[in-house]
Amino acid sequence: MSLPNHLNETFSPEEIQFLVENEPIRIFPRITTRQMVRANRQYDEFDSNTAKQDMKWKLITMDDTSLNNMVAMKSTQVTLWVALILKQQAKCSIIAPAWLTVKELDRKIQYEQTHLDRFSEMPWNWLVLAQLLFNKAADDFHDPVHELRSRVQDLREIRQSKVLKGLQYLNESHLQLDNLSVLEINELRPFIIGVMDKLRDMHAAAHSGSANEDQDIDNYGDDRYVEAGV
Amino acid sequence: MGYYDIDDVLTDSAEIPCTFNHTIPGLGFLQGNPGKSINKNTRVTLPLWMSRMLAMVGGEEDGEDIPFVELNTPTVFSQKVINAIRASPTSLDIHSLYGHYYDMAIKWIGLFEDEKFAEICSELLLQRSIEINAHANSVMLNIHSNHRPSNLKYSGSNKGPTTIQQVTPFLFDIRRI
Amino acid sequence: MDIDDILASLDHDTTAVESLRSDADNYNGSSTLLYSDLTYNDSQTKDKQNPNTISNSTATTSATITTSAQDYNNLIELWRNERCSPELLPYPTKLLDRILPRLQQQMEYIESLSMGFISEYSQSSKLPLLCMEAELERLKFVIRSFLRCRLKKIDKYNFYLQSIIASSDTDSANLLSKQESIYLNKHSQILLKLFNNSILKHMPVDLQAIQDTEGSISMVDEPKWDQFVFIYVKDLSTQSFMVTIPQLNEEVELSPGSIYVMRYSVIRDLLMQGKIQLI
Amino acid sequence: MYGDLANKLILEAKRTQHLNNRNKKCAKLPTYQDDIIKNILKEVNQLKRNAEYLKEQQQLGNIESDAAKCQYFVSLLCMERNKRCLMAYQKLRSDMLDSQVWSSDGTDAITTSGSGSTAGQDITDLSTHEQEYLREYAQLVTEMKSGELTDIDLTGSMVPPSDVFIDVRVLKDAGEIQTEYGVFNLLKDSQFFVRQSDVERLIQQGYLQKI
Repeated sequence: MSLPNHLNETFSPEEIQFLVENEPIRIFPRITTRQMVRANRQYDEFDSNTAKQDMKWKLITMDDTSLNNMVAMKSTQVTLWVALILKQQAKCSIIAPAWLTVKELDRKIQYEQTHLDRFSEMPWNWLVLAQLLFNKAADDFHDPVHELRSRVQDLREIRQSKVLKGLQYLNESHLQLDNLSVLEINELRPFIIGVMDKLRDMHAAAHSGSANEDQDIDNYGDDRYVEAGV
Repeated sequence: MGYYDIDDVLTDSAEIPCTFNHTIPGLGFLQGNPGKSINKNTRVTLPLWMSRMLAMVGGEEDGEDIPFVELNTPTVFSQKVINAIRASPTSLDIHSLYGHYYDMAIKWIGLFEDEKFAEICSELLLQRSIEINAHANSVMLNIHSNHRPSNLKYSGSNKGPTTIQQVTPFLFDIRRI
Repeated sequence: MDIDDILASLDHDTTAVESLRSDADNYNGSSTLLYSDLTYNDSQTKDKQNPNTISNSTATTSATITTSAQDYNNLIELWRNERCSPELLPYPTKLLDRILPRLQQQMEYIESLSMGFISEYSQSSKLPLLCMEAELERLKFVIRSFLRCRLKKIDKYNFYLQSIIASSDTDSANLLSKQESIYLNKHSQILLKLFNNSILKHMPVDLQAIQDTEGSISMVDEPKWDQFVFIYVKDLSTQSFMVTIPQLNEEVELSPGSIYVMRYSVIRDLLMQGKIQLI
Repeated sequence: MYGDLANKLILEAKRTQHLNNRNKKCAKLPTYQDDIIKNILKEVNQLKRNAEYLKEQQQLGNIESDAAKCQYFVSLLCMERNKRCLMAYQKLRSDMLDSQVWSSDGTDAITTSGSGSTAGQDITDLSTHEQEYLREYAQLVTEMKSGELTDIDLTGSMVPPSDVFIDVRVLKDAGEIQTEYGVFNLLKDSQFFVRQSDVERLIQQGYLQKI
C-alpha cells in the first residue's frame, strides 16, 4: 500500500505536531529585517549591486510580510515553525500564549475539578504547543518550566480520566465532543471509531436490511441454477 | 467486511452446528463419510460460509419450502455462556472463546435480526472495550508521570463516582431528538 | 508603535506574556480557516440515495483572489479530509495547478540563491534561505502524503472506481487527476494479470470473473459509507445544520464550532459543500 | 473436507498479516504456498466435475431434484469459498509487495531479471508471477514519480520534516565537506549548523553528533 499501515487509522504524533507548527505565534525578534532603503527590484533580478543587501524572505505557504518587516524587540506574529527556527538561531524569543502560565493553568485545573461535567475551554492545539515550547523555548517563560510542565501534565490527566468515564456513553448514533484538542482526539480516534463502528454494525444487523438480503440470496441461488440448467 | 478482508474470510469459517432437514445423497463427506448420504435430522457442524446459505435455500417437502439445514446456536452464543459473560463481562476473556467473537456475533445477529442478542452484545462490547482501554491508559499515565507519583489525585475526586455518572453525559452530549 | 513594543523595548531581554485574550473557544485557534472558501463542488444536486455522484466543480476556490497562504491552508484541510474519509474525494485540480508551479519556481529560486550568491551574505542573512528550504520540505511533505493517501484509496477501491467511472459520464470526471487515472488503469491491469496467471485461469470458466457481484460476497469492495468520522463544524456563521441518520430515524443539529463523531454518509453533503471538515 | 486447504492458506495469510502489522517497516513475504495453492485449484476442478456430473444425473432423472440441487449448491459454495481464499491470499501478498516498492524510498526497487531483492525480500520466496508483478509495479511507481510530480518525490519520507537544519558537533576530524552552504572544515570539537540531509551519512559513520 502506498500509505504505511500505521497511518491508516489515525495521524501520527509527528503529523499532529506538523499541523500545530503551521499556526501563528507572537515573537520578539532580535533582528531587524525591515529594509530602510526602498528596494524596488524584483527578487529574481538579482545582480551584484543588490547582493550585499540582506536577503528577502520569500515564502510560498504564508504571508511573508511580517518576516520582511521585523524590527528588533518589536513584537510580531509569525508561523510557529519559523519562530522555532529563529529561536534555534537565537534570533527571537517566543511569547508564550496567555493560557500557558502557572496562574492560568491553575485556573484551568480548578475549573476541571469543579466542573466534572465538562472540559475547560482550551485552544485546539494546547497540549502540543505546550510540549513544543517547553522543549524548544524553555528560557522564554517567566514561570519555572518544571512547574508549567507538571501543571500541563495534571490538566492532561484530569481530562483523560474524564474522557475514560465518558466512554461508557459510546453508542451507534453519534457523539459531540467539544473542547477536546487535536492531540486528544487523535489519541481517542482508533478506540472511539472502532467501538462505534461495531455498535453500528450490530444495530444494523438486528434491524434493517436483512429482509432484502434474504431476497438477494434467494435470487442468487436461483440464478445459479438457471445458469447451470439444473 | 470486504471480499479480500482476511479477518472476514476467517470469521466466515466459524463452525456452526446445523441440523439437516432433508436427506441428501452424496453429502456424507460433511460428516466424514464420503460417498454416503446425509440423513434428515443429522446434526453436523458446518462453516458459516456454507451453513448460512444452506439455511436460506431449501427444497420442497409436503408442499412447503423448507431450508436444507436448520442453524443451531453455537456454544459461544448459548444462553449459558451469555449469562456468564453478562455476570462479569469484563473478566471473561471473549477472545479466548473465539477470535472474532463480535464479528461473528454481527453475522449471527444479521441472520435472525435478533434485537435482543444485539443489545446484549453491544453491552458486552462496550464494557469490555472500556476495560481494556482503561488498562492501556493507566499504563500510559504511569509512564508519562513517573516523576510525579501522585498523578491520579484528581481522578477520584471527593464527590464519588455517582456524581460522575450523573454529569458525564455533558461530556459526550448525545443529543437525540 | 503599540504599547507592547514600547514595554518590550524597555525590558529588553525578558519576554512579555501575551496579553489575555479570549481565544480559547475557537477550535481552529487562528483565523486562517475562517476565510477558507473551500468546497469540493457545488452539490445542490446531490442525491442522498446515491453517494457515488460527485457533481462537477465549476466554482471551486476561485470566487475570491486566493493567496498562497490560503492555498496552503486549503491544502492542509484537504489532506486531513482525505486521510479521514472512507471514500476517495475529488482531486483538487485548480488548487494543485496553482501550488505545483509555485513550488517549482521556489525550488529554482532557491537554487539560484544558493548557487552563486550565498557567499555574499552574512551568516544571519542566510536565515531566510534556511526557512525557505524548510518550507519547501514541509510543502512537499503535505502534497506527497496527500497524493499517496489518494493512491492508497485508488488501489483499495480499484474495481469499484473503474465501475463508477465507466458507468457515469460527468459525475466522476473530477474524481481523479490524469495521472491518477493512468495509475488506476495500469495498476488494475497488472494486478489482474497476477490474479489471472496465478489463480483465475486455472479455475472453471464460470468462476473466472474478477468483478463478480452476484456471489454470496461481492468481489467489488465499496467504501464504508457509514464509517464513523470526527468532524469539525466550521465557524462560518451562526447557522446550525440539521442532519438525519436514516437508519435510526434520528435528526441531529450540528452547531458551528463544535466537534462530532458522525457516520460519514450523514455528513457527506456538508463536507462536499465545505461546511465542515474532517479532523 | 472441501475448504480445509483453503482455510490453511488463510491462516497462513493471517500470520503474514500479523507479522506485517507488528512491524512498522514493511515486512518480508514468506514463501509462496505453491503446493497448497495447486491442491486447492485441483480441488476446485474436482468440485466442478462433481457439479457437471450432478447436472447430468439430474437430467437423466437418476436423482431427486431437491437433493441434486442441494449437492450442486454445496459444490458451488465450496468452489466460491476456495476462490475467495485464494484471491484474498494473493491480494494480501500483492499489497505487501506494493508497500515494499513504496518504502524502498527511491532506491531501485528491483534489480534486473529477478535476481535482485527489495527491502530484504528474498526473491525466491515469490512466485514467478509475483516477481513479474513486482517488476511491473515498481516500473509504474517510477513513472508516477516523474512528470509534474518529480519535485514532490512521491516515494520520499512519510514522516513530516522536522529540523531540516541541525547543530552538529564534530567528534573526529573528517576533513572538508562541500555543501550548498559552502565548505565546512570538520575539525574535532568544532560546531556547525548544517542541513541534516547533507550530513546524515557522517552522523551514521560517527564523525558528527547532533546537538
